[in-house]
Amino acid sequence: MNEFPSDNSAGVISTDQLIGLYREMARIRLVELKVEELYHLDEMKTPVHLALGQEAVSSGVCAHLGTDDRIFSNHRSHAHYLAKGGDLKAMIAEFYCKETGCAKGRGGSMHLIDTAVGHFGSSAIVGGGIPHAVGAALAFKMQKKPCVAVSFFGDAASEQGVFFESMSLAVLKRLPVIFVCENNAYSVCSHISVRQPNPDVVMRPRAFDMPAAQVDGMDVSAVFAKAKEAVEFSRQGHGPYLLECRVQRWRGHAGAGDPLREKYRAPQDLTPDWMRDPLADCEKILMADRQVNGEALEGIKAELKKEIDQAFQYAQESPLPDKGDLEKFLFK
Amino acid sequence: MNEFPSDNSAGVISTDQLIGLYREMARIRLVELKVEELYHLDEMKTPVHLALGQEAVSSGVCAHLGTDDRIFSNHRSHAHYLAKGGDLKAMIAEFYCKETGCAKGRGGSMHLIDTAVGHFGSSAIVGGGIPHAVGAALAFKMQKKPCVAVSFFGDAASEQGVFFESMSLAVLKRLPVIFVCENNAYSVCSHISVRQPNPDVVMRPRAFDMPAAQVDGMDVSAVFAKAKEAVEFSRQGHGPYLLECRVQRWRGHAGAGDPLREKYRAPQDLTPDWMRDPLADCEKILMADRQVNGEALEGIKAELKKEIDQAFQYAQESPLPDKGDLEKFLFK
Amino acid sequence: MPWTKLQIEREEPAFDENLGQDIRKLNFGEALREALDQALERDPRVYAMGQGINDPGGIFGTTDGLREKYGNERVFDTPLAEEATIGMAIGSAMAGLRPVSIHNRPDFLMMAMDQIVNAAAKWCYMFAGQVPIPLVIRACIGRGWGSAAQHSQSLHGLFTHVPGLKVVLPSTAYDAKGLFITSIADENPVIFIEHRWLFKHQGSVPEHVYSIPFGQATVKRPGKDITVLAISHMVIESLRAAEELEKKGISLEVIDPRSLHPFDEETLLQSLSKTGKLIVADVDWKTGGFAAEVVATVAEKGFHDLKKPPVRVCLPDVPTPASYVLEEAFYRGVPDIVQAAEKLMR
Amino acid sequence: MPWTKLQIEREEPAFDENLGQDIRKLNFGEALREALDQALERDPRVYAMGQGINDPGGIFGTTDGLREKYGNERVFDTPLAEEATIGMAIGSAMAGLRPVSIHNRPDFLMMAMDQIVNAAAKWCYMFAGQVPIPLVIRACIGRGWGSAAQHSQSLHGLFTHVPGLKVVLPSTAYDAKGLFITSIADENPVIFIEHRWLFKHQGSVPEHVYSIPFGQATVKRPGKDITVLAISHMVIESLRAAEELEKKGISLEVIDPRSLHPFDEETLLQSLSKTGKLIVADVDWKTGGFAAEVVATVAEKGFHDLKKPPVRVCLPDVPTPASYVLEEAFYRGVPDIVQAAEKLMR
Ligand SMILES: Cc1ncc(C[n+]2csc(CCOP(=O)(O)OP(=O)(O)O)c2C)c(N)n1
Ligand SMILES: Cc1ncc(C[n+]2csc(CCOP(=O)(O)OP(=O)(O)O)c2C)c(N)n1
Ligand SMILES: [Mg+2]
Ligand SMILES: [Mg+2]
Repeated sequence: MNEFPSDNSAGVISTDQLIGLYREMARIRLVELKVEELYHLDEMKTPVHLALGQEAVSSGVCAHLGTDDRIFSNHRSHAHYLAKGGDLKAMIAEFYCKETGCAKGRGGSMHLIDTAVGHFGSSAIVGGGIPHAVGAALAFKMQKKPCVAVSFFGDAASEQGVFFESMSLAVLKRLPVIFVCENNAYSVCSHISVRQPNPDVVMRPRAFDMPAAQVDGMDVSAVFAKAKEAVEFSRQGHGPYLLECRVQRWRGHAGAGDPLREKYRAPQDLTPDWMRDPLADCEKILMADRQVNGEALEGIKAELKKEIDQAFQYAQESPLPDKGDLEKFLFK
Repeated sequence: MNEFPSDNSAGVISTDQLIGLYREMARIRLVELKVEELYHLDEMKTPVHLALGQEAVSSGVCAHLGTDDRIFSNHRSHAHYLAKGGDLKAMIAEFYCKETGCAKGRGGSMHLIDTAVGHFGSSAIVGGGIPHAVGAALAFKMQKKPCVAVSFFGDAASEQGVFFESMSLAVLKRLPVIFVCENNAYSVCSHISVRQPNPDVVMRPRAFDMPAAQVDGMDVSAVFAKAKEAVEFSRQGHGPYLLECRVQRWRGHAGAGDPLREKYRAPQDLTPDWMRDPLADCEKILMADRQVNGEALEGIKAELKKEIDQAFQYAQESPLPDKGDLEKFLFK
Repeated sequence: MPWTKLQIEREEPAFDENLGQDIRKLNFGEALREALDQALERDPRVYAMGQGINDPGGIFGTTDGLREKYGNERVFDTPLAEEATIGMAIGSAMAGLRPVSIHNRPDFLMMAMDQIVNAAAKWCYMFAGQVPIPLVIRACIGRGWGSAAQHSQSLHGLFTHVPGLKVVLPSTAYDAKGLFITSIADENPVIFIEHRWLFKHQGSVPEHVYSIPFGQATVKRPGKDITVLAISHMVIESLRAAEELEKKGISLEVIDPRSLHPFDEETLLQSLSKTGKLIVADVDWKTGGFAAEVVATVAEKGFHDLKKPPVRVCLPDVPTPASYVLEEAFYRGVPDIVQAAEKLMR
Repeated sequence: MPWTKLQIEREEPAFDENLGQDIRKLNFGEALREALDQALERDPRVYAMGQGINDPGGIFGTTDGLREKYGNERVFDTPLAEEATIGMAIGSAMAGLRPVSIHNRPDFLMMAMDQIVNAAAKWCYMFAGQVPIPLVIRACIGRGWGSAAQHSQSLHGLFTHVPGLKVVLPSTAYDAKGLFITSIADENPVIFIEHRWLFKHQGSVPEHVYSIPFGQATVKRPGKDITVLAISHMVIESLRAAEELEKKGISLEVIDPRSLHPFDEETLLQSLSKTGKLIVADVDWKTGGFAAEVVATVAEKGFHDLKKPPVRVCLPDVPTPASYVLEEAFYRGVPDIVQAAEKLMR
């Protein structure tokens, strides 16, 4: 690992596209780092499940989705939300439990949503959100819309029966749904080896002869390329597809840092050169293979930082929900 | 179909064994026919799900099980119970809702049990009983007993998420459990083609690289031979195994006959020579290939009929539960 | 003939709400079928799915011929996968459809409890009203002929405890149609629980589409001595008991809340202020069921009207036994209501 | 530091049942750990499993070091497959083992509701007592720090409605150990629900193995004016409220039923015959929760003792909101009990 990244995607991804992916990943990265930096202040009174290390998956997949395509997310929700185009200010405001949050402070970080861009909610019940994507796909088919639905979930979610039921339904009805599994090999502190017969989630769809691919989720070009195939396949009416993205969860399950890492990580995750960095790799490729100017990339980051600072300021200054509204929103 | 059955099992099954299987199937057949014959009298006030046509599966599988091996059954429970050695009188008494029934009239036909011979209950929630077999297998492993657990279930049960969770757990923990799916292609009146992506339940374990085999469930020798492999595999500590047995449900989902058959059966099931008969085929093989005397077989049947008549008489004459005992048995 | 039907033909005497009147009558199942038919007709967003929806039986007659009329895309069979099926319904509801998810028995909904409790009931609130879930889940309580422990539970006592769900249990053909229409039109998840023994009963059912608002109880029979708050099939039992008691000079006021969530407290408390005595009759277990909620509400809000301890006529707290003699001991009906009423009048 | 822990350190002042006494004390989590340790030690049929059971955190400290002591066969991690895991536990219980199935939150049990309601609760009755299911399901109610709608439900109001389940909610370290031992020793399925905010509290816990019988309430504080039937963490809140009210001359009798099924009616009715006034304080939603059952029971059986309408201090009927200001509005505690008591004394 950690050898110099190679640009396998020359034919597949234009330089502009790669810069776009870079920008998306950098945005997620910088947001997560900022959240982590400020978390100890206890002003974001919400559990946070950082996507640090996993930025390439959301970025590479959502690059192929339009606003009318729908995604469904889980507890590790930040990257999905941002990559799908969710409003940054509203997300940070949600972390600060404010009325201006994307769920008006009712949901917190595990329950992000932005229906305007096709993000229909994050479920904190592991596996619980998967069939919702199937339902969206069913609706697309009935409504004859050329859209796809995407479910993002972790390796542990693939252990739930509802995942299999969902795949089966999707194949049966040939629905335009893509199951994206971010396999980071952990469920909280439990390694996949104590939970699953083998670590290859990509095998599960064999039960139904459903197409699937395993991809290096630390390589944004690879994710982009495979996701392109998957999305096109589904959008063209060929039915569902599963994409297993092998990723690294840089931090602990929730909160900042990974203070207990020595106590639960598998030995191979504790070696000094364990960590791979999809953003840094992308940056190297852009500069070395695509001749992009380093300053241009710095410019992107600077701009993002400004946007992020503004979002935090917005969130901090926003009003809290009104206690009198406690019972609002139970029903429509 | 319906060509003369061939004896593929010459090397695998001794004539004595085949006679044993014949006897077991005949017993199930004759019991079911008797139930059907008397059902219109409304003395058995319980739903009945006849196993007519499916006799070979239970007979072929349970032939390899000892009393300490455990089985778990579903709503179509009669054949499993009988083949595992369940007490006939207690079963018929259960149909008659009597205190002498195997569940003292609390369960009815969908909830048979005979713990003395390793039958630990039938669940009428489709799929609900599957993980119980995994639990029994876990216990065997912890208790270091050389036993196997068997779950009998239908094709529709294989659609439940819990089936997949159960397989996954069994592979993960290498448990001695055999999943026996009786695929009769129907769930009540719904054909498998409207419920599953493909009719091959045998494919489902591929998700976990779990060994599985598909077998002609209308051929008792074939079931016997494959079940032998499966049971030996599990008993030797190699983990779980799935056996898909393709069978024909001769009757409707529940009750006597199949009065609505014209209205729901797939066309291929309505042809005059659709029906195969595992018992008649076995009989032909015994007489033609194994030179067994037809009279001997008639003798077996006559003996069985006597036993069955006695069981019905016993059941009919048995006392009903006491109304005062309504609240008994809630807890132990 | 399916055994549940058999049982009903035997044990449940037909009940005609509009006996002797020369009007169009439908039975309970026909009323539900007509409601679904009209909903499918009027609103292209509505679709219906369920195990056996296209069976010759048509889910107790409630879906007969609808696939032929609306096609397989809008009326379709489903696998034995309650959890993903209801999850799919939820996802499609978010996308603007109006799913009707039909289940033979409430017992089977336990397989989908996570989707019902943690998704359907939560989405609207958790996302501050942005994504309501217009979903109807229908299921039919079984009874008799040894249905036993796993095929006879009503379980509405579970659903009424979960905020975010509306819970409806109609008792007549008229109510069934009107409430089913309301359920489909509602923007929120509705658990619609029928009772198998009601299917035989008939009454006047208007041909046009009509809607019965949730949270409006009906006085099915006015009376002055005792208020009977009766749920589902216990409405019929209570009306029969009322007839019997009338001969003995005891007058029952039978109230059917129709929806348990929302619940019409007013009609109940008003009746109580007149009678001072309460029987709650439910088809569910006693402990922790909705009947307890009714009694608690009355104890809190009708305390000074209550002249006698309220009485719950509910199922004993055991699983349903199979044997018919034990079924007889298990189920509650006319004799239990009569007995409770006589005791209250002593 | 996990966020739930953080929250508790901040918001929940430590509570010491035996303040100032020089005896061995354990906190709630340590007491549970000791009980499980001793059960595993004494009875080879006992095993424990759960997601993250071997984590550095050890399920809030309740399983720390047990794998090391008893091996991976008796203390093991489980996949995210609640349904099959609990189903497996049931099957193993039938085979003579005594599984302890541990879950972080009651919310997640909805995934296994079918196994709990249709199998665990039914097997013994349905098979006439031949196959009891000695199974303990542990889960811990979350609260605070934006746990929100899917990580903070108690849901015991669902389980208490299902015959065949025993339901236990301890409030102190002493009770936790004794009740957990009883649960493991019981031949039947027990739903054992903890509250995350109790884990900090400590009290005297004997070192030996002891068992607290189900169905025996304790009077946590004797009093004369008002009976408070409090469940789980509301016991602590009620004791604090009682201290505050004492200063105002109002005396609360705080009763902890400890097990809701079986439920000790006698202790409650006895107290009521003295006070005539009742507050039921629960950590669950109000409508259709166990508090309704308590009120209904009292209305039926303590009718003539009741001098005022009973009051339920329970959660409002909405999903848990995330924002801390809304959490403040949502949760009930000392001020609500004080207010209810003052109103009852007026
Ligand atoms: C049904 C259910 N069981 C348990 C949990 C507790 N839990 C929350 S997140 C999590 C880990 C999920 O792991 P994975 O799906 O791999 O996602 P990751 O956190 O690795 O992104 C667990 C066990 C839950 N939220 N829902
Ligand atoms: C969870 C659940 N859903 C639905 C039902 C209703 N039901 C009872 S038996 C049955 C058909 C099951 O078919 P299959 O598993 O193939 O077994 P078969 O009857 O063909 O032997 C159905 C749908 C049920 N009992 N449980
Ligand atoms: Mg993971
Ligand atoms: Mg079948």
